Amino acid sequence: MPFIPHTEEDVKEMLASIGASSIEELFDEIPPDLKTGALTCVPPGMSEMEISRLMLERAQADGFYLSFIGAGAYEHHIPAAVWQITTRGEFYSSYTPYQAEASQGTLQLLYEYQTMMASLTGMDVSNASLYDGATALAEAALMAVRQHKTSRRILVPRTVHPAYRKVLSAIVRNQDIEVVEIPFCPESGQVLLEHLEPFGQEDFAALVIPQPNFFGVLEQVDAMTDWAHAKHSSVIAVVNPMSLAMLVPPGEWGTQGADIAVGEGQPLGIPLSSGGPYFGFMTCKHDLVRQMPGRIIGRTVDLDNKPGFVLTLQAREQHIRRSKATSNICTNQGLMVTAATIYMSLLGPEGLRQVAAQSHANMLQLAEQLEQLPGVKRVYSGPCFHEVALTLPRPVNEILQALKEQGILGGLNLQEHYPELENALLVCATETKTADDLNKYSEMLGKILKKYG
Amino acid sequence: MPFIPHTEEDVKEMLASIGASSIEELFDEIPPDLKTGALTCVPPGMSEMEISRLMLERAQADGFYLSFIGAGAYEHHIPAAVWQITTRGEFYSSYTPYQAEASQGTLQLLYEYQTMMASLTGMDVSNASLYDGATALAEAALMAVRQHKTSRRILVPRTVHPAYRKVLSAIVRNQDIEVVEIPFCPESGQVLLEHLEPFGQEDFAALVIPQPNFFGVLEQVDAMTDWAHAKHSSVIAVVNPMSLAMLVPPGEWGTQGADIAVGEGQPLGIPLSSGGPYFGFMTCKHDLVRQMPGRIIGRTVDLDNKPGFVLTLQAREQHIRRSKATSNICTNQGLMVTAATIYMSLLGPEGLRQVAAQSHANMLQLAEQLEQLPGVKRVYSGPCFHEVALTLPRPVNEILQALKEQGILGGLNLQEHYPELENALLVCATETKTADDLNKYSEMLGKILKKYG
Amino acid sequence: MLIFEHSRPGRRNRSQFSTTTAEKKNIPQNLLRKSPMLLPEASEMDVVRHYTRLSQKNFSIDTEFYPLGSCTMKYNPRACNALAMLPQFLARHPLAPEDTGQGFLACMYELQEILKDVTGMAGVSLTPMAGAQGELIGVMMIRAYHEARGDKNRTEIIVPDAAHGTNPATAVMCGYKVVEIATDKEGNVDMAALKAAVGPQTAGLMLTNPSTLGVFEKNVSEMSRIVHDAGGLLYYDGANLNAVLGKVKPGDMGFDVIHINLHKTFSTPHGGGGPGAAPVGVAERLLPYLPVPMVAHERGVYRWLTEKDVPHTIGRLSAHMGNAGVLLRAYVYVRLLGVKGMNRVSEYATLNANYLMAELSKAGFEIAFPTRRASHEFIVTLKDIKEKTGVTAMNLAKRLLDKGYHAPTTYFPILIPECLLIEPAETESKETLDAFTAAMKEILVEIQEQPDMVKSAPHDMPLRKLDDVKAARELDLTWKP
Amino acid sequence: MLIFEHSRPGRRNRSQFSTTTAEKKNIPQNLLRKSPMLLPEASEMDVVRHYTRLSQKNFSIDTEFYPLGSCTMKYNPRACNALAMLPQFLARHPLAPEDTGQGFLACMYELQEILKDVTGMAGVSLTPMAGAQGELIGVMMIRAYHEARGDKNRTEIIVPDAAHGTNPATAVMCGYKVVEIATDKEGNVDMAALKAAVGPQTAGLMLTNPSTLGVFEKNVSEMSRIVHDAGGLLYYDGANLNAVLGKVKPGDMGFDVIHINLHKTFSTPHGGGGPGAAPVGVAERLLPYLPVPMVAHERGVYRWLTEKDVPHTIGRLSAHMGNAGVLLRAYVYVRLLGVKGMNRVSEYATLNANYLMAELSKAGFEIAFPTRRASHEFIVTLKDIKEKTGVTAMNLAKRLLDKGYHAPTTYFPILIPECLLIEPAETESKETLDAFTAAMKEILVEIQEQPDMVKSAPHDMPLRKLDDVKAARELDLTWKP
Ligand SMILES: Cc1ncc(COP(=O)(O)O)c(C=O)c1O
Ligand SMILES: Cc1ncc(COP(=O)(O)O)c(C=O)c1O
Repeated sequence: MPFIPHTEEDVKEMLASIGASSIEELFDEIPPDLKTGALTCVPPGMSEMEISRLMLERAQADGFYLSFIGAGAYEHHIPAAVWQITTRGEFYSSYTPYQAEASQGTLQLLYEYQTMMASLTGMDVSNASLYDGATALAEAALMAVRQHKTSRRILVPRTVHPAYRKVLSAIVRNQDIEVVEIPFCPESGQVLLEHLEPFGQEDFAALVIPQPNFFGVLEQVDAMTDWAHAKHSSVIAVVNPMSLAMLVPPGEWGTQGADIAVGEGQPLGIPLSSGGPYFGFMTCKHDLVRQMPGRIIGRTVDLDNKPGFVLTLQAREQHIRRSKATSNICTNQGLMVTAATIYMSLLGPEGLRQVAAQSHANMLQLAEQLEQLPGVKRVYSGPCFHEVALTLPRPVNEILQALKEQGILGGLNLQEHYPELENALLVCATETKTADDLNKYSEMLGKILKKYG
Repeated sequence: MPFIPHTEEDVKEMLASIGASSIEELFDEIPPDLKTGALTCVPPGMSEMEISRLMLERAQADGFYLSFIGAGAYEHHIPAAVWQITTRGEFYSSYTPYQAEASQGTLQLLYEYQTMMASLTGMDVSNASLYDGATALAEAALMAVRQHKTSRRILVPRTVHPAYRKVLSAIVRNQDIEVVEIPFCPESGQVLLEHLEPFGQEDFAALVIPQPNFFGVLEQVDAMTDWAHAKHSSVIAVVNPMSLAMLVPPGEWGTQGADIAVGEGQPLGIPLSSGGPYFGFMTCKHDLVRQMPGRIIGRTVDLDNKPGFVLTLQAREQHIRRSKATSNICTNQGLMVTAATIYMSLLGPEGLRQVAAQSHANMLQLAEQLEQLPGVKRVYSGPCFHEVALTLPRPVNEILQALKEQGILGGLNLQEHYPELENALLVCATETKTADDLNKYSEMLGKILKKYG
Repeated sequence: MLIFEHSRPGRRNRSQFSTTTAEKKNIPQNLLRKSPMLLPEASEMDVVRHYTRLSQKNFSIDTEFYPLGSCTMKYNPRACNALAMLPQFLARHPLAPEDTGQGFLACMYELQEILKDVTGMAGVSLTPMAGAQGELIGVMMIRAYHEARGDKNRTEIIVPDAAHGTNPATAVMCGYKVVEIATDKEGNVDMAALKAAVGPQTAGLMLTNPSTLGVFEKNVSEMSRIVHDAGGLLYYDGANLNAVLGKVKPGDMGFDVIHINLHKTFSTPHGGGGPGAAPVGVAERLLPYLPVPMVAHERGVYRWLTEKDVPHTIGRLSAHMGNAGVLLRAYVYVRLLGVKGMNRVSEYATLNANYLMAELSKAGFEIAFPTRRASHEFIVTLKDIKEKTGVTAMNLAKRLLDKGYHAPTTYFPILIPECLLIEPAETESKETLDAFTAAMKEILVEIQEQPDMVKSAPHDMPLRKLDDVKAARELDLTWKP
Repeated sequence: MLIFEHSRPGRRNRSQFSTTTAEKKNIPQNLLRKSPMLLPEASEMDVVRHYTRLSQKNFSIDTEFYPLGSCTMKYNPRACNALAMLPQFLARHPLAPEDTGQGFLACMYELQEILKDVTGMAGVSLTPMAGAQGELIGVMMIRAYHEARGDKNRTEIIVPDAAHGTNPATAVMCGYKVVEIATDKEGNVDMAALKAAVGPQTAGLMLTNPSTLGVFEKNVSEMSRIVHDAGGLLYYDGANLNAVLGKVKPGDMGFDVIHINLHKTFSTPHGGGGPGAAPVGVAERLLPYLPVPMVAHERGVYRWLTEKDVPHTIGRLSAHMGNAGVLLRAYVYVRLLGVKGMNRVSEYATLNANYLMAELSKAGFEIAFPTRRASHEFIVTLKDIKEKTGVTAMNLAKRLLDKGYHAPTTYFPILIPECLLIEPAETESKETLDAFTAAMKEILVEIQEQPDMVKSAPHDMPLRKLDDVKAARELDLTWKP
């Protein structure tokens, strides 16, 4: 019985103290007809040695690839210190910091995180995380609706990550909120004012603005922000936090800045890990703080006036407010935030800037090389951050398959999400890609295209 | 400049305080003619990302093999907790515990280690580690010579690990100590009394007894021990600590027990890691403690009578005794001992017994399977622990090469160390080998032998 | 000291910097950031030292007994962490082709199947990222079910007053009205109240069993009948599954949908507040609505099940498939336990709880439901003590910190005054429980002899009691240089 | 509490047990163990908790400033640890064929070449497992050299009195007589004493430069000439290489043999007492004697150099090639630093030492060699303070612990009374040095105002001063049940 310390002696003494004759007797309040038949699909236990071997074999079977897939999850170098510290038992195996005096480590770290995220996004306040970027967007929409009071419409460009739009719809439709999709310019890959105008006739609670958008293209965020604000609606920014080392932060978009910024925190030190755990971040303007979902940490003092940290504004949360809470969220993604905070601390402003700049440069370099191949061209004219949509002269899946056989994951087939985008591939290059890697990709793609003639 | 925190500002202020105009000036006491020309073979710095990629590629190039090599370094399962705790900064980045009050973590752990090793070997006391098994043997020989006072001869069977014998000779010959090699029985693979007798005519300081010996064979330790003691000499046991979970510990050999026990601690939770870092252990009878080299930890009390731990008997050591020290050893293998202590704690007596028993059983099973192949037979009749010497019908290197191509490292070619042992292979199977692994080996060897006809 | 106070302008942590300069750049000037980022400029060592020292200020399972009721703070095996963090698993992109992830997908598929068995449900989806999201997804499926049947007037979800806060919050988030029903003296749901609350407007009932009062809801079959008869569905909050793992399958109790907190019963770490994972299981009739993606195993190959395969799915609730790395940890945990180990979890969790309850009762503490068996947790109430001495449950909790124990859950469930919800979990030894009892006894004496000292606890922690009121009044949520 | 006190007979940690029973057994009864093993029977959690908590009782570089002179406690980059522990490197058997370890061997070969460059020596062997073993190997090569020339009457090794204890201990271990020579007022070797000591019986001189007194031995060229003229060889104890890395190559100073403590200058961790690694480098004439194995690179392939390739080698000093994993860490470190970073190490180590010396001097502390530059370390003496107040260097050291700083090295070198050897290392920031100076100032005030308090320090550590005398008198070296 792994992980159970009891000796036979212990069990005897404990039962004697309880006054029961067997452990089974302790379950005597469960109606006998409810007692479970045997578990039939649970295999016999393995030793740690056996499961280690199995997992190692499975991991090796999956192997490593030279990957150019982005689409919302990005490969960045993660300093070794990040996870060596994050997995220290005191961070790894503690609970949500309800007992402040016994949790100053986690609490102070979260306060530092809030500071960093607020600054990175140019906003006033931050919460301590939500599940992921997609659910953070949904929470932001709910928040905007609560704030607006009259309209339950949310405008969402089709340039927002398709999975985010799905999650958003799945969640907000329960509260009779309408998600309205906004088209985009097929030349530039951006949402232009002319696409917005028709939807501004009627009231709406918020406009969502992605930056960069799903195609890697940079939106005209200032114009969009001012347009929405002119209609007395909120602006929800969906941003890649890494890009903010290069780009104007949402808090400075247009004349007033976005009202809420959310996004996927994964680029900040979180491994790709088949999709999770990542973390959603959310920052906002000060006057929205009481509408914010999730944990928030505040600085205060102890009885001796020494500074310390506590969970605060708990009256927004389910464990206090129950059915009147701003959200049902309880457990969030604490450990990921721990990693992200250490990551941002290790990189600092200059490190983060370099990662962003190098990723951007690598994308430009790769696009340039690939565009030299016959039949390959950029789909959109808008400027890009570290991802770019390309048209290929052949069906994308065929090409991806051929690249994979050479150990390369070439990108994402855009047609899966945008039926109109035939033969379009979304390619990402971060700072992890060397000149050799880029050459390998372009050479290999060249060969494959040549083979097909 | 990685790992240097100074800003330009800092440097200016610091130089001002010192009263120097440049950092270079701080080196003004070095005669100019000694100043170094440029470093020409040191490559430019790499970022952590770059070196990570390089090392990952090199590691992958080396790959994984199904290995049946033992010969002094053994593959055992290491519980995940061992190294996750061992590499905690507080263990990893602290120094030798000179300041006891600030080092109770390491000191208590070492005291626990001493207790475990003394018990495992059946001896009274243990030091806190030596470099490795081979140097531990050399230190034991020096210790025995100091103790014996008149003789400077050490009897060492040829069944002792060849590398240990080399290290022993290299070290002790500087002090004019004679290492005398004892032959062994070519049938049983053991040292019999008849092999010892001729060497007992003359005084000797100690007899070294390996258990199991280099061929994996168990020596007749009781008879050997009593023989040496009858000649008023010490007995130095060289043991595999894992085997002691099954075998009589050195402290109980013969009527009085061995005087000193040493060995390679690697099987106790230390990864193979191309040969190091491992650690040498040494335990001995109480009356030899002041002859022991290396750190020793003792339990004592603080000013409030609370129990605590300190380095003790430091008067044996070089930092106090200088030229009169029992050894020159200073830095030892502390972190490895940390891992070994956690390993032994996680396995406990029953766990260790099981590892030993399973390794032994796997060796027997493998030997049985291999012996069924034409021309394959055991070299020695003596009982084995988890290693066995086999004769093959073909040159060993040829076979090993063929096995390697199938991903199998088949063992050690014994002829490299024993010219008389033609076509002999030393094969090890520990608890890490499954029935499938053993079958894979015997099937593959069968096929290879068949191919050669 | 904050990390920002280790920062100096111009300090560089060069091993994290690229060795080449990025030449190319093509971004319009107006989109480029001009304002500084308030990130520390610190050396690698200072960062490592800062966060290593911060970590030491936490209580955690790896360092202290942590009997936090309802939270199942059990040992998090280190192997689960190590194996989920194998480099290939970490490097795998969520959108990488299925044939480059068969090893990973095999683990996910097997975990799905094992959870089906354990819960007695017909189908399982692994996507929910925590208990509350599991609840939301569960209630969404209930809603989808009623809607698919054209049953549009079911607007209410019934929740016992002892329920965890996420239950009512979830129901509301899913567009329902919450009807709270009372608890009887024995800690069971008041059946009369339930009957009165149920009706054609009832979409479903959310139940935690064993409840957060630490007792098994004996009338669960009867409740199931009542709700089902009225056309409602039954939701099982599986946060307390640790108490009955291998003893009762929620499916057998008549539940239609369930979530399981893997970060509780399956021992994935709480991580100072997450990440968790909370797969949902459903009975036959809810199968069409399970969230995607799930994993299928066909002809020896694992593949994702998506909207195409599950056309009536409530959809996607995370960008990919939830907290994959947490699921891997849970997978390793179940394989380590195996079928026998799984059965033992609830046995020893229950043994520990009942033993500690008996010992604390003998020590003079008042048990909230003294006539009941404890499930894997139980409640001590300080109502009397507070009346006599003014010492509160919170005071006692803080004093426990001084003695090296994390406090139990306080003031939850809200209906029990001055309560401590105590859950020792199966991984703690009798010695630890005895030492905890001894500490509780000491505090009982202190309460009599020096109540003011107890009221002003903690005393031996790095900080004394923190001012929550000031924190909420004078909001200081980010550091300003 | 000791780990043994968490033990209970019959407690089982089953995830570490095999799931099958070993059937076969063939060992004679008389060889089988009958006596019990005193290993704990504890749960995995209790073991993890025990050692996690123990670890927190250590001061370490990752948690505190640790200015331990002569020990070079600098930051140990976490990447070095992570990359040396890649699973393939850990799994590689030392006797695995060379073609299955080309990646590993490439690192070793490059490290060898880099160290040759850095030291200015003609050849390097990586095998020594710590400084003291490097010394032994170095002196063995000196001996082998003289013996090969038939020069049999050289029986003495000269060692300055300031030398580290391992120097004389090593000479003796290698069969030599030790001749100690004095230090002059400026901290240099007394040249007259050296001249008097040198003769046809001189096998060699062991020198640390910069010396352990924290100053650069200015007369080193002169010394080299004297010793060489007498037919002796020069040994360089490279423990202090951090002070001159990239500034001076020991080869240029005329040394014949050198060891380098990678666990100092190359930042591999001290690990609470090791493992270290101390490659030796030699001048041309000692090349034939280098210990095996070394690594060669021929036609794109890396291979071991063994006794066959180096027939006059002094042989093997470890079963394989020393502390390979430590060497990997050092390799990663040099690649991270690169040539520029290497030069900067000594610059900033020296800057920090001289700054701290200046600040402490201004604060009123007596510097042992006030007219000299500090190398990467320097000495404060409390001689006067002790005479006036009775407060010793050890008292001050213990008081520093209370203030959250590890103490400097005390009472070494022995020739300076009441000394503190202070080495801040280049990885510490000015702020940390300033804070340390402030703490030292506070103690200076305390020494004046409350000397008894300082004498009975530490006060704020988990334990007060420990009784060393009792420890040595009433030996308690193992726990007894
Ligand atoms: C009974 C109960 N239900 C639901 C939850 C919510 O789970 P989570 O925190 O994972 O969202 C909890 C967790 O605290 C709980 O104890
Ligand atoms: C000057 C000097 N020489 C030699 C040594 C011995 O090195 P090691 O401890 O690695 O054996 C040391 C280490 O303390 C030292 O400081």
